[in-house]
Amino acid sequence: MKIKVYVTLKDSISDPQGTAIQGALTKKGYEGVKSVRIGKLIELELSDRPEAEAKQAVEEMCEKLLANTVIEKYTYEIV
Amino acid sequence: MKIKVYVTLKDSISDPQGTAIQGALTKKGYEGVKSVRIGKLIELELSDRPEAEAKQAVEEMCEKLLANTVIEKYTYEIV
Amino acid sequence: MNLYEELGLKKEEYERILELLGREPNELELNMYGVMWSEHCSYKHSRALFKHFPTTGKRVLQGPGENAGIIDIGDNMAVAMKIESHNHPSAVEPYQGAATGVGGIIRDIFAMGARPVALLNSLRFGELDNSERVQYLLDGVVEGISGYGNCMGIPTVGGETFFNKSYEGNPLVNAMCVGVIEHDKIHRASAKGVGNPVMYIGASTGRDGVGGASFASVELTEASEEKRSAVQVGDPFMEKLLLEASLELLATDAVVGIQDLGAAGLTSAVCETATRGEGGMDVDISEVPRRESGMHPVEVMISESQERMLLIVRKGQEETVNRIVGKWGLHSKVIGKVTDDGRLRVREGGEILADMPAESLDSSGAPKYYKDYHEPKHMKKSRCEDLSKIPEPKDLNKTFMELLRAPNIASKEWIYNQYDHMVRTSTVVKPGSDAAVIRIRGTEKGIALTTDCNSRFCYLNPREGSKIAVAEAARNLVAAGATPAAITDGLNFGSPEKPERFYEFRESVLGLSEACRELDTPVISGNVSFYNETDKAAIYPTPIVGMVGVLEDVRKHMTLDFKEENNVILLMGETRDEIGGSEYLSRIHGKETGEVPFLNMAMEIRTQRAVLQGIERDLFQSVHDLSEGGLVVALAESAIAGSMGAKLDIQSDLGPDRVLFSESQSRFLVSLKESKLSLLEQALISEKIPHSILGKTGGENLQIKINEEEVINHSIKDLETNWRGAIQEIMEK
Amino acid sequence: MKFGVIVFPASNCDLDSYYAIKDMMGEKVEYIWHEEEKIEEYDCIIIPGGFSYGDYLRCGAVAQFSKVMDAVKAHAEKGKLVIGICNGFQILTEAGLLPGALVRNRDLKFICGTAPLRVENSDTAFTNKLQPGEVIEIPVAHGEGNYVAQDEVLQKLKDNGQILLTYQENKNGSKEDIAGIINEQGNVLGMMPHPERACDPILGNTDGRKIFESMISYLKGGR
Ligand SMILES: Nc1ncnc2c1ncn2[C@@H]1O[C@H](COP(=O)(O)OP(=O)(O)O)[C@@H](O)[C@H]1O
Ligand SMILES: [Mg+2]
Repeated sequence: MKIKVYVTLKDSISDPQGTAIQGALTKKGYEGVKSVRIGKLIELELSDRPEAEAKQAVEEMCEKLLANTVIEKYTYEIV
Repeated sequence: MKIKVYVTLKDSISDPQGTAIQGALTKKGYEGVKSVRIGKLIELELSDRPEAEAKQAVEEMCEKLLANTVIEKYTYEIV
Repeated sequence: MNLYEELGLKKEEYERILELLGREPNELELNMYGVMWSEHCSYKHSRALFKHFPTTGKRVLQGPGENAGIIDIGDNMAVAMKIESHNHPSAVEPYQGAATGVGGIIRDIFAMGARPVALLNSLRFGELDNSERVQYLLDGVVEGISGYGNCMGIPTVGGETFFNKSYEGNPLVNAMCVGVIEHDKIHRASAKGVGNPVMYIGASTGRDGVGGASFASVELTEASEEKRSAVQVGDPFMEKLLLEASLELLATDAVVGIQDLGAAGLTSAVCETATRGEGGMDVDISEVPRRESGMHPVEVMISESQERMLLIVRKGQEETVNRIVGKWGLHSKVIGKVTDDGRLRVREGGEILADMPAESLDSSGAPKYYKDYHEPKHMKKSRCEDLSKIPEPKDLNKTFMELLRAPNIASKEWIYNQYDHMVRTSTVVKPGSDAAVIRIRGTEKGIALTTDCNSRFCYLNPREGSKIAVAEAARNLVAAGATPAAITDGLNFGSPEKPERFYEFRESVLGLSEACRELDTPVISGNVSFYNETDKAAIYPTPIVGMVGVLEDVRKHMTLDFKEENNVILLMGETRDEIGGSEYLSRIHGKETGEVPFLNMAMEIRTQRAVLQGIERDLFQSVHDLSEGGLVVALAESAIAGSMGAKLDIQSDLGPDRVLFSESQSRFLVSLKESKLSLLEQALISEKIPHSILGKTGGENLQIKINEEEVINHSIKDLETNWRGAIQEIMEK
Repeated sequence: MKFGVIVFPASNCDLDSYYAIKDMMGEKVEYIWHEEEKIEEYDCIIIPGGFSYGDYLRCGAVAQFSKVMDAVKAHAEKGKLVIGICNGFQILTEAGLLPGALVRNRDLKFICGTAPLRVENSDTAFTNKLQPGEVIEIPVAHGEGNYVAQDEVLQKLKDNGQILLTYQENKNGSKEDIAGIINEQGNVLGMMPHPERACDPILGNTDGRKIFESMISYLKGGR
């Protein structure tokens, strides 16, 4: 089964990479780029299992490794 | 308006980072992690405009800057 | 189109294969010949000239022919080194192209059993100022080198960066790696011992880089864009594991031979080790670890997936390999065994897929060409160009600043500050000096490293330009207090099938050979990259010289910065009216023409010797060689590095622009205490080395008078801001 | 007194730390493999710089999974000394032994050079041979040394004197110019700059010695 995990910076944490890309886009002439924030998309392929089990496993992986909850938040979906 | 862009490595391109994370998860005792691939999630905030226009702008930004189309592919959605 | 043509083989080459096999090759066999006989692997257009290179000497332990060359530095210690190009991959995907280039050259070093201790890189791009594409390439290449080298924990201690329009569509990225090894630990890449197992370690094999070697041997045209899936992604973490595991393994007696999987992947590794071992090999590709399913045998055999090694293991020692490799989190797999019949057999389980004489694939079996050549037209014209009509700039002070800000002259710290140049705590002289100096832990010794090549000189006169490249590299080492020992050469040229390009190549090899012979710096390894052309033009001939020198006492290293006030500034060597091919002529007058500066090798050798003796006798406070930009740029560099001004009073019959910017050879700028001046002068007079006292260090400005008239006056602060900031300003604009 | 230098796969300043302690400070030191579970014999653990596990995903993220890190936590709880340098600092924050996190440098580039650092608190196990306000030159080499933490955390660090070293010239964007912090108990230090690279006179800078001298003096009970 496939799971997509989205890890993004908490709103209070600044994102220099996003800011740099916003600047680059604006410099290239794209108007109205109000903000850019960069996160991670992690695609997991897990062996099939009941949804509840999968959720539990994924949440644990996120808490322990995939996200650093000091600065990041995460969401995920089973696809 | 908000747009989410998902940039991932093309299937033919190897993802050492994903492989290493898969190894780490497995070693930590998570079973059945068959593959991990790591991509980017880019959240854009654009000034409001008709959907067709937004699409065109985003596609251009992806081709020119947000994705490295030599090794990456992208999808996006307007949220 | 025939299959052989698609694989880049010519009709006569195909016929040779028929003859060698005595039958039609099958698809796999033909593909294997295709990659092995590509220019990249077979050196078919260059090999014939290599006989000119001096490759032996009292220090040489291993000359060309192995993964890297090795020289003796005494105390049972030796230094391995090699340079390699990754030009085409870097043009397509700068980050990964450069990163995997670094990865490849590191494997060549530890495949000899040596511990890599330093990296250098030699970069060429189109003009930086106004090209977004060039800026993108520079940014990506530097980040790729930094990403890979830093993670490996190998300091990147030097290199060179040159911008010129000839590299616009075809940048050059050459990486050099240097390793240290004890004499008795040297390993070679040969498959000896019938029945010995052949083992595979490292990353699994994927479809990436399929066709890489032949890709590197075709001109970059629109059509090659389609081959973009040839991009490989570097995995420095895997490489670090492979490095540590390999060195640990090589310290045991389990390994008979070791070879990295580079260009042409498994095909090249098995046939080269088999040929060197003078035997044969039998491999079963169903045992090769794969990343993707459904791979065709051709793909497995020619894949250029990174971070893989092949081991020839002493029979019965498989478990030792498994244990050590396993400790580093890697897997090993027996994929074949050594035979004695000289055949290379590829099977899949029981089925034989390919069967050919191992030697026939290797460079000894590959075709060898000696192409026609003739002098490019532009050369004669430039030689005859009258440069006396070049107008003297009205405001030399302004011209000087403009030159100092030129990307070719400005500080490259925007680049090397992205590289960890200090890891391993052995970098005694960091980038930013004439040569980097690394101490050899556990001894008193040090080695000095540099890469050099003024390709504008090589364009105007490939023979002299190449000699200058060797002399300049040696000069840089000497300025650091090291005795030049050996070179590795990175030969980057256009298509050898074009007579003008082959002329450049031939002249260049002859020039390098002559200079290396005279300077007693044999060629111990190298790399050739041809077809560096676009539809529009070829690059300037670029024979990069990577040189290593030895310091018996590393504490006696020398640097270029002015050290204290009131030191005498003295110029060794003679400044002549030689602005042909200079940065000044190019940047200020927009011309790349003229005859290149004259190199008097006897004078060069005497001058270098005098500098080394002077350092040995503690005569100098600073030593700097003169190169691009001439005297005034060297002065500025010493002044900026020492945060100290200088006052000079120069007498000369030459025009002031010649005095300041001429790029005459065999010159050093030194500063010394007044009390040592007479000792130095005696030595210079007895060696018949021309020299002149220019002035004194001190103050906050660089002030230069020529024949009593002030021509230069800038504050050091101002010079520093401009020189340090120029490239950063362009990149961050 | 014995130091232990942890070796993760792809640590690469392990050697530098080892030689700094052994040859320059003249103390006993051993390498500790990342799968080691028993580290009781060591008085001070050094988590060296490098790219543990390739630093994939986030710097230091995977290293917290290794067996030795459980042992390091126990070691720290006993009040024994731990110093994490560069990657070691990142690992300590990921493992929760120090607050906050380290993110990409403000200018998104790896930076290598020498940074003047100001000593903010000299009354600790790691800085007792330094003067408050003293400036030392210590090499830096990192791509992700930009220290971030919530405002409350930063306030607490300041109030408790947990900020030991600050950049005179903040090139990576760290909050409060932070270059190094200690935990509340004062026995765990994390710093991005590399004191082990500034111990050997042949390299032209020995300012880093004072950090190790402080630790040695503390361990000898001398302060
Ligand atoms: N790409 C690079 N990588 C690392 N160091 C570089 C690079 N380019 C230039 N440098 C460093 O910048 C300094 C000046 O380079 P260069 O002008 O080529 O020196 P020289 O004229 O003495 O050969 C040298 O110390 C060199 O090692
Ligand atoms: Mg020089």
